[in-house]
Amino acid sequence: MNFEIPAFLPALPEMFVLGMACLILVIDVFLPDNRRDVTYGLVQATLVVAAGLTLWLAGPETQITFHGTFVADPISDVLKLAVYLVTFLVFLYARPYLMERDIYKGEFYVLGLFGVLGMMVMISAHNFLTLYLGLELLALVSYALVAFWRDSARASEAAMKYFVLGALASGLLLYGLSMIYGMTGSLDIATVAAALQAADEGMNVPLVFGLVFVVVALAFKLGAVPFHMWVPDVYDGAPTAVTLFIATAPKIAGFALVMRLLVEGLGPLHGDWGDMLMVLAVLSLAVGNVIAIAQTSLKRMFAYSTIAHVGFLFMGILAGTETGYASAMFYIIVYALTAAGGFGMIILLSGRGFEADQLDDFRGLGQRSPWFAFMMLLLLFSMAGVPPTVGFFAKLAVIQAAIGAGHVWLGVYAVIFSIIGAFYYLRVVKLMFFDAPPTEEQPALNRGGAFATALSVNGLAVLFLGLFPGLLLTLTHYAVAG
Amino acid sequence: MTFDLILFYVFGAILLGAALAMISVRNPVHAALFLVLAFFAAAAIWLLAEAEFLAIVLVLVYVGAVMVLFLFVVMMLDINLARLREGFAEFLPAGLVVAAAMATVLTLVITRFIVMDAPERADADYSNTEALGAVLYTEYVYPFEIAAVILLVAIIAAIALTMRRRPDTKYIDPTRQIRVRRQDRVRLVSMPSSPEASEKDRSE
Amino acid sequence: MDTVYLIIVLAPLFGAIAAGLFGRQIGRVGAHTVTIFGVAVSFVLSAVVFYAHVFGGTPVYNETVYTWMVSDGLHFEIGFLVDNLTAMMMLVVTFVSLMVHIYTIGYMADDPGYQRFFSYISLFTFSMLMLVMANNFLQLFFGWEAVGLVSYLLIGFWYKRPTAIYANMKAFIVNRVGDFGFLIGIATLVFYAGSLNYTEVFAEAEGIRDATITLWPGGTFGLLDVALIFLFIGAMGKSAQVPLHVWLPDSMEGPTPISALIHAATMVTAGIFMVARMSPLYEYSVVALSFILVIGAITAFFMGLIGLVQNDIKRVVAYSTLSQLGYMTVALGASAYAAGLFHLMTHAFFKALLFLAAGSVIIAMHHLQDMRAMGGLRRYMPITYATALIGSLALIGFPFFSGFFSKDAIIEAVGYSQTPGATFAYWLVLLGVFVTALYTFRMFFLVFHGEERFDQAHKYMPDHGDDHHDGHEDEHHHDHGPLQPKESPWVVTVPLILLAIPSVVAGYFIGPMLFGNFFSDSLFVLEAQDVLARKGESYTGVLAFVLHGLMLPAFWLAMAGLATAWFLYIKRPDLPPLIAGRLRVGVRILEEKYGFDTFNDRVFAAGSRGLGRWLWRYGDAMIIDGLLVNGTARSIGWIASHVRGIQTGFLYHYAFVMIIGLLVLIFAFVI
Amino acid sequence: MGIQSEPMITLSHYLVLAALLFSISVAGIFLNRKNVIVLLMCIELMLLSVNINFVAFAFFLQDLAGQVFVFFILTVAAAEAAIGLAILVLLFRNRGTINVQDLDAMKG
Amino acid sequence: MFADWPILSLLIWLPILGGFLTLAAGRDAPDIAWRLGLAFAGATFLASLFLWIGFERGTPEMQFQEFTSWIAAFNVNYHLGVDGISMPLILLTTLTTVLVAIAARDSVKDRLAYYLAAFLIMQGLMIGMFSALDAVLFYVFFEAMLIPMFIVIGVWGGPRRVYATIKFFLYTFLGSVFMLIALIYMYLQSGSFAILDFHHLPLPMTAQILIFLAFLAAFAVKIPMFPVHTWLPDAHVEAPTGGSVILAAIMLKIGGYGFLRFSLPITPDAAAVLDVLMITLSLIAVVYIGLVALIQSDMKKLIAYSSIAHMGFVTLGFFIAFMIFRNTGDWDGASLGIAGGMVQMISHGFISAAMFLAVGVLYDRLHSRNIADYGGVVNTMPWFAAFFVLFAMANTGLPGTSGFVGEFMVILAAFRADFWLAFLAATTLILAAGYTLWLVKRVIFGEIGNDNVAGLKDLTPREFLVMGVLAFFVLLLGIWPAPLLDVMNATIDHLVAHIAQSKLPAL
Repeated sequence: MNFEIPAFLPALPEMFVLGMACLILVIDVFLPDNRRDVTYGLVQATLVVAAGLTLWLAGPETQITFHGTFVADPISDVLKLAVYLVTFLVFLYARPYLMERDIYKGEFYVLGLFGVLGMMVMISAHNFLTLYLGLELLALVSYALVAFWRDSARASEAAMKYFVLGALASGLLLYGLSMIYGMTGSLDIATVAAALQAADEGMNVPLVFGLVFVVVALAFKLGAVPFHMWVPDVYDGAPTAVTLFIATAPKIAGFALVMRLLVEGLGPLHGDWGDMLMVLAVLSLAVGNVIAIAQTSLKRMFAYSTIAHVGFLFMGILAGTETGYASAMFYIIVYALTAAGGFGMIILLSGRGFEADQLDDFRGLGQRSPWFAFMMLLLLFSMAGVPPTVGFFAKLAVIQAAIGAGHVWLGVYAVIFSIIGAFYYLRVVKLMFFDAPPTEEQPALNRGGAFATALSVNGLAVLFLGLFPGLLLTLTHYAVAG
Repeated sequence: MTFDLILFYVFGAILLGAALAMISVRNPVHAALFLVLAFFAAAAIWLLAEAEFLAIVLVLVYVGAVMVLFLFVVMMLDINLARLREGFAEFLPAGLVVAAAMATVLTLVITRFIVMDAPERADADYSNTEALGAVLYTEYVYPFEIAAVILLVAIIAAIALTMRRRPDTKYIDPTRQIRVRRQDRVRLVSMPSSPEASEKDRSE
Repeated sequence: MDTVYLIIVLAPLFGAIAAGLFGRQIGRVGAHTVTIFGVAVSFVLSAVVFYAHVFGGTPVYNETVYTWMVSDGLHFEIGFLVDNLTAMMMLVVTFVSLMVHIYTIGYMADDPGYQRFFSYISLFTFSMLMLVMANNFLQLFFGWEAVGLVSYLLIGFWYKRPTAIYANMKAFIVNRVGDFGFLIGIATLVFYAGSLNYTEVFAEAEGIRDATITLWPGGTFGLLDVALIFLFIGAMGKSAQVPLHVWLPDSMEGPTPISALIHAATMVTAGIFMVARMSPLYEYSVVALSFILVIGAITAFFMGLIGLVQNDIKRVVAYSTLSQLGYMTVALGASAYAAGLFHLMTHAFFKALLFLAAGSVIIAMHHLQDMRAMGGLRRYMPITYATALIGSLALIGFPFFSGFFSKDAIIEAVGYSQTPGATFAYWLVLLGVFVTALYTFRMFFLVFHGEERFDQAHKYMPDHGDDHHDGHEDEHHHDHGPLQPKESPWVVTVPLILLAIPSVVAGYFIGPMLFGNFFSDSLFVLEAQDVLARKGESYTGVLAFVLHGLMLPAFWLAMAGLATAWFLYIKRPDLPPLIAGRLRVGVRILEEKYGFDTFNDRVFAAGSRGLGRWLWRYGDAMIIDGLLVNGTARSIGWIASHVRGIQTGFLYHYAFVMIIGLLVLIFAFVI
Repeated sequence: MGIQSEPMITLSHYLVLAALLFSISVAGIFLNRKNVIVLLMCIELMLLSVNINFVAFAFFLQDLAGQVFVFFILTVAAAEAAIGLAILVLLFRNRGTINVQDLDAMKG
Repeated sequence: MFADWPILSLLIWLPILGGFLTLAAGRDAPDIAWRLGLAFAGATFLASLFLWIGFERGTPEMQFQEFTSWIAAFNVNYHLGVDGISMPLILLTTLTTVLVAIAARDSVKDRLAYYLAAFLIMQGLMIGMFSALDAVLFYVFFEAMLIPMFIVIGVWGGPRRVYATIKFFLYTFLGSVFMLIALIYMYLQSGSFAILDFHHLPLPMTAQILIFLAFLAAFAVKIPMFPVHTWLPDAHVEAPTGGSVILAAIMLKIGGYGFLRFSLPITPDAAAVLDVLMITLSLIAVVYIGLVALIQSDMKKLIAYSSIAHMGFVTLGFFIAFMIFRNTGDWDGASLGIAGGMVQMISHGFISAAMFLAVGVLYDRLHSRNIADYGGVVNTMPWFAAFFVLFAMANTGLPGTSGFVGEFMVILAAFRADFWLAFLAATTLILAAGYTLWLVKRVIFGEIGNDNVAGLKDLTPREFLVMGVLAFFVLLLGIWPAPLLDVMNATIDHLVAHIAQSKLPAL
């Protein structure tokens, strides 16, 4: 038995986050209720330092350590940074919401931090085992967070649904992984890929059989039709702060999951999973966009729009080219950022005992607060994919990837449904700008300077990235190529 | 027909029977007990596959801990069993068809396409526990740590979700008592002498 | 020389702008001074140009003023072509215009739109000059439309009157129908000649006489035939030939001076001028000439008939104008372009005279126009009476008056003509002479002779009697008490006198104009079709011409018409109602003007509106918007509201769907 | 390895057993409309079936990784059970019921 | 001498900057907002004059080019430049925006700063769109300007503004996404998003036809062509005056511009195959829409329909080229038609702007666009009536006004293609006269229709100025169009030479 001490350095951010999470957990226990800001500050500081560490360690080379269970490469660096950034915003936006509902507790942030850790593990996984554990870590955190507002019956119901279906999906994933493990004899991603390259024809059927389960599980995690059913209910039922959390950063991790599992691990089966993703993309685009029209709740509408966005994401991935992966990565980062802003807006408008998650709650925002209405406008147009917001370039990139892979019809199909999508985003814009504010008293839109700044930066970033999409695009291309 | 195979069929039958019973009985306590039975049967089958350590863990962890937890919760929640007996049949046909289809498809694929030769039986002095232990803290140290975190999260989550202060408990927070200020307790109200003055006051 | 031409054209424009934009600043006197000055300058210079060309032997001027634009190698230019024809037209236009300007001072004396009116008529003079002086189709079309615009503005001058603004719209749109053809004609010529310039197009004429154009499979036509008939459709609009004549009678809603200027003397003759100008082309198309001949003859006769039953003094003159335009057209159709132009000139004078005389009467009758309330006016307004008599005699072609020469020439030319349809035309124009004399003197006798019927004025006062002039609300006096007609002021009578002179003497130019080489530079007639040359062979002088004329049926028909009028309206004024009673159907047809207006209203106006409404309601609103646009939106909404039903909220459904999805994927990809 | 002279436990035996167990657990999830707890049990059953797969593969491949995976799955399953039950308790407190059919506050 | 300055960038970003400044400075101070907005609009206009002065006539080359890498990953560049087609449209844009800004003072009472900001930003975007030589850049501007327009109609519009503005947005969006697909496809073929590269990209027939249809979807909606025109009447009716003006004067031109910049040069063979379709749709626009316009009872709707009919001439002029070649064997007349379409676009920019401003003047006073609510306006507003009649006459295509030039050229060119084309096209002479004059008759002339009309006040000096400027250009262009043609001729001749070459790949 020759055991060598693994290189710990590449995993420094993970270790740091884990250590800080434990430390904060302890500190929080000793903090009085009115000093919760300390926890909050520490958590945000952790994210910032982790980002610093990731940046410091970032490099073009691929480092595999912990006996092949961990990998640090450009794509992981970029995705992790995106996760930090988005989570930072999420925590910031969540704060006033939690305060107003008396659930401003350390556990939220500690669990959130563990969730970030789970995402980091997923992003850096180089083994099915780590991938699964990271996924479960994130999933368990998510279940717990959805139920976190203990007095909300809707939240616990949503948590229950989420939990049962999530566990079912995990089971499917495991079943699929077991098949692939059985056929390739390894859990290590690189080894699996190599084995698949060498696999003979006879192994194909059981491999694809396992692959179906894996794809279904991935589709579930990302919320693609027909494995999307949990998305609206959970988004709707969870407290907005939690919806904010589960709707944003985990999507980035989900993308990492796809990259590690399908692209790096099962790349040789691209022909099969590409087609499966196409089926899912086609369904997601249609169902997500169409049902979103019928929604009256903004959170549910965003939920369905997420489903549609996943369709676009899959378009990039199924192309199976480097450009496709890069554009999908671009898409998902942009989406996470935009969605964070969108849910942040809901929190902005909500107040004590007032959720502001209905479309009607946005009526007349243009008069109540032109600036934030403008921010929301940018966010919505970005989701709809209207230039000059970055959402346009995201769509451009994935459609281009799909067309580049020869799926012109898919591009046409996608843009037709994006028009239907544009309709419901426009409806929100219409409510904000063209309708008068509701007559009854509305909570003041004062969430503190940091909140306002962050939301503004969030909104303007959508515009800025739209004006200069080259920065992020180059980065994602670099990440995927590296 | 080897002895192994007979054992496999016996425990396999018990496993499937227990599983079927679990999903069909109406009393959740019975269901939990059937699940325990299923776990036992599975443990026996694992023994046949030379996973001794895991078989024991299964019994210890699941039967000893998890299932007890289930039973505990079932009893704690005091569920109205009468209501739970209502309607089961309407969805049954479709459900059964799908389940059967699934079982068929899975079985077909497995039996037709997956064939492996039986491995050599391990030596008598082979210790499954030792072998697992050897890799668990070396090659799999990273997953192991993560698993630990998962358990920690489960603890935190369970506590955060279920532990709560009884609303009727009266307790005192000395720090808040100390920090109290005069104006928090006493509000000086100037009583107006005329209604106009009161109007004015209010507007201020 | 081009400076002179520019001044001729621009002086009225300057007056128009000054009076139009700064009317309030310069006041009434300022307005008429500046415009009259402008037109006077034009007139004097036109006279100089006329002299220079006709007597001075100045060569034909054909130059470009500026290049409007160049595209695709095609030069669009603004330029002048001045030859004898142009010079004559310039002289006529500026002279009549000047007369009308002066006359207007009196006629519009207390109209609040005084400055505006002067601006318009000056603008008209400018436009008309642009038209006649054009050396290319672009400018021709510009002038063509510009005179139409001014006509539109002037007919609707009293914009409060519903009839006026109806009439002006009608005039414009009917003219647009003509212009539609005109534009197509131009396009055809430009297509084949590759140029817009007259001379360049004319140069191609011989070359393209055999060119054909296929309009539909099997429908191959001579190119020139098609082009020229379309061009003539333009002329039909502007010169009010059947069936595009319907606007002209209605245009009498405008103030009388412009009826004289635009709707009698100048603008309506633009079509005649145009065809004459295009004679190098028309000569090569017998089909087009024949078409012109027939249309002109129909107009000449049938429009004259309508004049018999009109009671509005201006409308009688208007129908007479229609009829006379028909004569000119007939002349063109018979290749007797010079005769047509000659009649154009004489007609310009005597018809302007008649209109202005009618206007004078109208002034005296306080803007009453119905002849049934007139009578015996000769005692009150001798100058008007005398000039009107001159005008009437000229109109019916009484010997020694100008109309005699021009009309006789036309009739005889048609008689000589070999163009298909000439015989038909000949009989119509011949009979037309009788009709002309009858309606002319019917009017003359009703107005100036017989008993005074002023007491019936209130019966024939139009409903909007008070609205003729804005701000006349204080002049209600003419509603009560008997009318006391009196002679018009000098600004009215002087133009009458000045117009009466050429109405008499203009006929003596027949020698050079018809049989000399006056138009030799401008007109082109194929030898075979040169009817005037044949007529000219026997021409020995004015006197001989008159004597010869006395022996022709036309003269006797005119005399017969005059006599009939005298008998019916002086001798036996009780007869006409009886005759009308006997011939009720005929009268009714004439009063309905053969139903053109009704037909147009019911079929074209109502039809296109109905079609538009139908297209809008079913095309735009129902199919495109309702079905395709909103229908799509609605059906997506409908689908959405139903599809969301699959999201039942039940966990087991969700799980079920997932498993189904899984199985489907397995079936699709594994098995 | 030659021809098997007598029937032995083959890989298929294990896998088919697992597959049947998997199907039963799935059926349990969508057939059960009354009690959420049974759903949680079904999930445990499903994980068990997956574990059988891994154990079988590990045995036939003579590779410990499969068993290690099972070890971790058991760990996670325990944690999952804890959280699932916690949510269940919370749900019962809030709604007074754990009837699956009653969980339809959000739909559409 | 100006060729080296980044004048196009200035024209794009100055108004956008101005828009935000106006927004920031004038939120609660309409006076400041107006002065600031006007200053920026004016400055942009003055700057755009340098384009006119510095433009080198007689060459089809792109001028005032600017080139910077923008998105390296997709080979997308910030590439600007103008030729004889785009330059006049930019000038039209800058001028119109100034007029809209002036007119806004009288007609916009609510949130003036936002209004002006929207228009300034829109202006920058439109100029960007006209000068973009990179397809993605073009598309970004093309789409982005929907946003301010969407808001302008939605916020300041009439009672059915929401329906109208969403219809407007979705319609246009629907069209443009197909274009996006086509652009991406061509990028994948050529490896670049440069429009000028697209012009030289050989494409097989099927691809050409599909690309042509994709572009058609985008530009037909924009211009708009039958049967995708129904958004326009709704948008116009509901839009505030300024919105209508920009919509009619410039946004519609984008469709025409797109045909010239994309459809014709990129897919000439497809255009040659599908020209009958285009011509048919154009003629339907002229005749069908002309008839529909006749019966409108809403002034803005009537003018909107008239716009569609006039745009029919534009598309007719553009697409007869191929038919001319088929029927006569040479390309004589092709550039006449295209130039005619261009002139028609510019002219319609002035005329429709003027018409909508005129309706706006009435609307500001009586708050009705219903023809029946007016009558006899000339009695109380003589100056207004004079302008109105002038613009109405221009709308009917009276020679001497700009409206005539383009129609005349197109009809002449159409005749080269086919007699009946010219015949049907020329019916506009009658139809346009019909609906326009009937409008004039019912609104302007007649007795004072009601007490409201009796109380009307004539034009304010500001309104007078706006109308006067437009009248000046309408007449100038009608009397002397040569300067405009001089600018365009080289480019259009080059375009015709280009489309005469087949782009099918050699076998």
